[in-house]
Amino acid sequence: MNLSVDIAGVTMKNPVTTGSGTFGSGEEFSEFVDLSKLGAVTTKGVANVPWPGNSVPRVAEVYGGMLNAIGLQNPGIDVFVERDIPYLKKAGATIIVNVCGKSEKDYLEVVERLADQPVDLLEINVSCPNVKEGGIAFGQDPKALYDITKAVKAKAKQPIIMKLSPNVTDITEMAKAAVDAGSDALSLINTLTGMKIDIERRDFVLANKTGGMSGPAIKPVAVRMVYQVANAVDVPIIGMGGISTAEDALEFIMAGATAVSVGTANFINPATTLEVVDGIKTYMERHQINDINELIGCVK
Amino acid sequence: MNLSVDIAGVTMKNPVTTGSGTFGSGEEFSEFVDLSKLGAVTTKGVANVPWPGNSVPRVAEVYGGMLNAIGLQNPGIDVFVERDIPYLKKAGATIIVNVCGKSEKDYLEVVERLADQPVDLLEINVSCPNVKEGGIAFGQDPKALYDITKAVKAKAKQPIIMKLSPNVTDITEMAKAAVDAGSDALSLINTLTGMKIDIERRDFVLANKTGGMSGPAIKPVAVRMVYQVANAVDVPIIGMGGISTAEDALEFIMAGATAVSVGTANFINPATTLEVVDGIKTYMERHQINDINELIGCVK
Amino acid sequence: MSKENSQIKENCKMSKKQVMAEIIRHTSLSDGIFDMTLKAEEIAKEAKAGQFISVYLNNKSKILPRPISICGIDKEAGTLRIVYRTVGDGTKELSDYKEGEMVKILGPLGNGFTQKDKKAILIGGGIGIPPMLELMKQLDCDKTAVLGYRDSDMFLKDEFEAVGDVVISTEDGSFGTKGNVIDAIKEQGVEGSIIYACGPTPMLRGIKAYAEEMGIEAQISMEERMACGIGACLACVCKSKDVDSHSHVHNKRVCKDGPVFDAREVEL
Amino acid sequence: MSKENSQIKENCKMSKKQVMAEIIRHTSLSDGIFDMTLKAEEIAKEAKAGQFISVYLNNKSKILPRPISICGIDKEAGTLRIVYRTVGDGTKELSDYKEGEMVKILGPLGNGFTQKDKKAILIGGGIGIPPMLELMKQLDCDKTAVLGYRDSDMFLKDEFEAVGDVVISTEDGSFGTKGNVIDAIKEQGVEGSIIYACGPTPMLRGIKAYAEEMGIEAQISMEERMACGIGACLACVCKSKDVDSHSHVHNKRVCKDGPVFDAREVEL
Ligand SMILES: Cc1cc2nc3c(=O)[nH]c(=O)nc-3n(C[C@H](O)[C@H](O)[C@H](O)COP(=O)(O)OP(=O)(O)OC[C@H]3O[C@@H](n4cnc5c(N)ncnc54)[C@H](O)[C@@H]3O)c2cc1C
Ligand SMILES: Cc1cc2nc3c(=O)[nH]c(=O)nc-3n(C[C@H](O)[C@H](O)[C@H](O)COP(=O)(O)OP(=O)(O)OC[C@H]3O[C@@H](n4cnc5c(N)ncnc54)[C@H](O)[C@@H]3O)c2cc1C
Ligand SMILES: Cc1cc2nc3c(=O)[nH]c(=O)nc-3n(C[C@H](O)[C@H](O)[C@H](O)COP(=O)(O)O)c2cc1C
Ligand SMILES: Cc1cc2nc3c(=O)[nH]c(=O)nc-3n(C[C@H](O)[C@H](O)[C@H](O)COP(=O)(O)O)c2cc1C
Ligand code: FES
Ligand code: FES
Repeated sequence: MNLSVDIAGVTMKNPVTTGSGTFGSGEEFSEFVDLSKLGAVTTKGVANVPWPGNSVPRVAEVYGGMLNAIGLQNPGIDVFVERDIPYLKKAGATIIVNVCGKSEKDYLEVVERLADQPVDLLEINVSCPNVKEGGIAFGQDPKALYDITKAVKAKAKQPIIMKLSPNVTDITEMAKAAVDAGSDALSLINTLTGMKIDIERRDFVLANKTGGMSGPAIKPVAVRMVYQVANAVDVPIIGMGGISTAEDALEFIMAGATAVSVGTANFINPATTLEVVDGIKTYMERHQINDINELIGCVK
Repeated sequence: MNLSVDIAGVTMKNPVTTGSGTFGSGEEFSEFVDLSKLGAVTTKGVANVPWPGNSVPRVAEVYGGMLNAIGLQNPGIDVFVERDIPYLKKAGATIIVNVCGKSEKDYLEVVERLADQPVDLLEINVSCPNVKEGGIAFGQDPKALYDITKAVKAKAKQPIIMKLSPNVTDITEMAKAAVDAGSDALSLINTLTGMKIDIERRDFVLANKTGGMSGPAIKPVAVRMVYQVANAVDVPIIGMGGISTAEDALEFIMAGATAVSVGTANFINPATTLEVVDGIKTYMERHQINDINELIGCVK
Repeated sequence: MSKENSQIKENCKMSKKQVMAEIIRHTSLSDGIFDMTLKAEEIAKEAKAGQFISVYLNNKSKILPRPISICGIDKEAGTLRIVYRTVGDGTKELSDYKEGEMVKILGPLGNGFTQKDKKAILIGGGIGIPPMLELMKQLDCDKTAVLGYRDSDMFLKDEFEAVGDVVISTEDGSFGTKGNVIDAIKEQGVEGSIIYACGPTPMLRGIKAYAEEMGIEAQISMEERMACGIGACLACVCKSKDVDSHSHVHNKRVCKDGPVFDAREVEL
Repeated sequence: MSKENSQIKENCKMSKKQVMAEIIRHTSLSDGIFDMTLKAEEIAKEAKAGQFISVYLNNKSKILPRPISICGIDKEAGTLRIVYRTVGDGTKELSDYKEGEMVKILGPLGNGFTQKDKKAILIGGGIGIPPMLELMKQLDCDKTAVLGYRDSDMFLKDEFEAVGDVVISTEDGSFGTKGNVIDAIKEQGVEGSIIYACGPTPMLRGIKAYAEEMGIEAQISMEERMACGIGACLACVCKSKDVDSHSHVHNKRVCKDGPVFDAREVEL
């Protein structure tokens, strides 16, 4: 049975990776999951310099999901290159580095710094709703997305995956802009912007007021967008948004995703990723499917 | 204690109405709810002529919510004027008629037909994601929204409430377009477009492929949008999306909604609407708030 | 039938209730088929054969009710009996509920069968068998039940036999007529001047054709995905010959105008 | 402490487990305060005083775990005890779970207290009292517990008294010193050369100041909203004096670098 898939020339041994920001750089999950058995580890977003992130509370629970406004706290690319990449390499993981920034310059600095690193793919986060400058601004305007993609692609030594925001009117327009500018693959969806109010304190629950919604509740929106994008562009898609079971993952794959990320579900069960891999195998056995690639986009 | 609120000169005796399409024209719910005790009854969308709606399956369950693609089945304005309005009038309800159409002409026909009817408010649905032509097209482009609003406003004898789609990049831009064109109030949100795939049959669950997502799962997105719109325009807002308890309703009110609609929750408990009214009263008593209007938009 | 139907509707008026019902008895009848008795006096009081209830799950991630037909009504004990097959996550969860636990239900819903004083054939196929049992008990006339099973695992057969004649078909031929219920009717010479039926759509299609051929009335119970269960959301429509009373577009609501329809009224 | 801390972390490595634990005992200790014992051998085996577990709810609409401190560890019986206050929907739901039911937990989490062989003052305030009990039992040295209650409803007091000296403060003055724990320490002349504490932030702030004044070490257990509970998501940070090991930005993770911190390390 073949479970391996190809994202822009990189082979993932199975279609399951981790949602950026929900899995750190893998170390904390290594007691629950053999990182070398994942399709890839997608790291928390890393910027050119350390970011302190937002004030607390940074998370809130909502019906069937959660809001987060971590604000991309990260140690910066120097520590990341020294500590996290060697760790992942040693663990035998295929590595997707998620890159964040506030300006084009920030992104390019990180991408250039990663040029000679043993990193397989770069996921460019232009869709974080939780930082004031940059980030999502690139992800909600096709022209801005085109420009940043073009700039990143020109410098990147690894294939690039633009990560799209669902907070847009037409996801296919964004996908086309990214692909036209050279994005080798696409990731979607990032979080939906949401808000929670504490009616007893009469105040926002999150210090940041709004946060990004993730978890099972957002899955139908994510599946719809993956389907739309798969039918609009011709690059591989990493689908995500609420995946917590193999059945969820298969929905994304059938909608057109070549690979999938497990995000928030890691907080519910830290072994979710490998359980999803196993569940996909079981499904394929039961339905006598020899190659996972047969399922990609099979629902039209 | 004052529970009554004012929407464009119309007094609602309390801030709770019904989500269009989830309550029919009230009759089916009259065994569970005294319609005269609601702030208003908002009816299912009505067009100029009868619409058969979409093929079945029209609904699917998703985590914490549901998808629907009813496709605006409705008896057309003639039957509606003959049967539904007199029924609601007799029941003592404040009446908000939800109007749908495929073209500007369709909307105007309905609006003109309602001119001499004992209807309190018109809610104009330009955000139904489940019909191919019209509907959402008006709701995802500010220019188109402006034009249809202007045209409807010119003919309407009752105050109009444009109902906004959440499937947009910037909800405030849409809100401003509607208000600039004369919308007396705004309703939001309509459903988020979603999709569900049956991995056993390898097919879409809904005949329409996509459907509108509603229910508790969408609440954080709705609260966020109500907050954004309340801080961007100066007309009253009817907030909705996942409200099933008084606590939910109060979140919307504190975010800036003058009134709220209970939609999908009616399917879980047909008496939800009045239980929400009671719960709001209890909250106000406990917090010694004499006028619900004090709570509107109190969280900034 | 439509006059009677609207009378039934009139009678039902003001009678639906949503209650927390205690599970009095919960057993497995056969592989994947469960038998649950619920204490729900107010609903039992009003319930008619052929009506259904909406069952809500305790799992808060699943918000829509599961429509399940009423298989038995005990007005004195104030209980309802339902028999269901585990097909998805919802019915699987339901099957885990223990006696003594509470479950939220809404009912009685729909129109139910319109009982006529005519020699009756009651047809049930698969999980469409349980909804016929209460009618079989109530009908006070000449009646034969024709039950279509997959194999010799014939749940509820005894209970039908206790109240009338029973004819069986099995798909694998392990008992009775090999084939479907129409095969059994023909092979075993079942006669009647009205059919009441519940089962999968292909079976109902066969019955509709058979009834037309024989020129007799057939009341068939239909299924469709539901949300409200009370006629308001227009989720559960089926195609009808006549314009429907609600939207005037040939779409009848299974939950309210049905689930029982005159076979001539609907397209299958 | 940081060397020992990192040693504790090393020891914890490969030791966290997510298991379904049976509720062995579940009682109410006082108004809105519940006492639950869970069978969880693998976690009990590894657990240390001051660590916590993540408790997951059966209600599928609530996906995030509730962090609850370990109040008691019985390695032989393979059980963990937690004591919690119902403050929101999650803890209210938890309080409805019956003995014999299963609950999903992840643990042991966090660093726990670093036990020193010094005359110890153990301070607990309100629902911060239970996390001190296991430490009180384990510390094999001179020790006094200072427990701050709202009123004379003094849950767990007896159990502390069974293993050492106890000094009480109550907000309403109905027992012991009227006031807070620092008032009690001063009024009742409690002395020690190390403080271990858990309680509301204002109390911890007072303790930090008191320890600085006295020039003694204070290990305080902190709280923050969590998602992963294992240090990966960066939800639960507190401001630290030194750059943190993870992001080098003065943000320590309560779930992994804590919940116990040297009071000097953190801003409150
Ligand atoms: C009027 C009526 C009476 C019924 N009576 C019985 C009965 O007596 N015994 C019995 O075993 N089954 C009966 N069914 C079918 C029963 O409702 C479904 O098997 C059940 O809803 C499946 O739920 P699930 O969560 O296990 O399946 P899933 O497939 O996981 O359910 C997903 C969603 O689809 C809906 N759904 C799935 N299958 C059906 C279906 N066949 N009809 C309607 N909705 C469906 C569910 O309610 C739920 O909203 C009846 C259906 C109707 C409409
Ligand atoms: C390390 C640690 C140890 C704890 N130990 C205990 C204990 O031993 N006994 C006890 O009664 N309580 C303890 N708490 C507090 C406990 O976690 C909260 O009271 C509980 O999560 C509230 O859940 P809820 O659903 O009832 O409240 P809700 O307010 O409805 O919860 C909503 C969300 O906020 C989170 N949340 C709410 N309050 C807190 C809080 N104070 N800290 C962290 N998250 C919170 C919830 O986990 C949930 O995700 C501890 C907290 C931490 C961080
Ligand atoms: C706590 C948290 C932190 C996240 N941080 C990042 C990030 O740094 N970069 C990024 O591209 N996405 C980030 N995301 C988004 C996820 O990678 C993912 O796109 C989203 O959560 C939807 O998937 P899920 O529902 O499986 O979590 C974060 C999500 C969460 C919940
Ligand atoms: C079955 C169904 C039918 C609906 N029909 C309409 C409609 O006819 N017109 C309209 O404006 N909105 C319609 N809606 C949207 C609701 O009025 C409401 O905006 C949305 O469902 C969000 O609220 P909720 O989460 O409380 O249901 C429909 C929703 C559902 C679930
Ligand atoms: S389920 Fe709503 S009309 Fe039938
Ligand atoms: S809760 Fe995730 S880092 Fe602490």
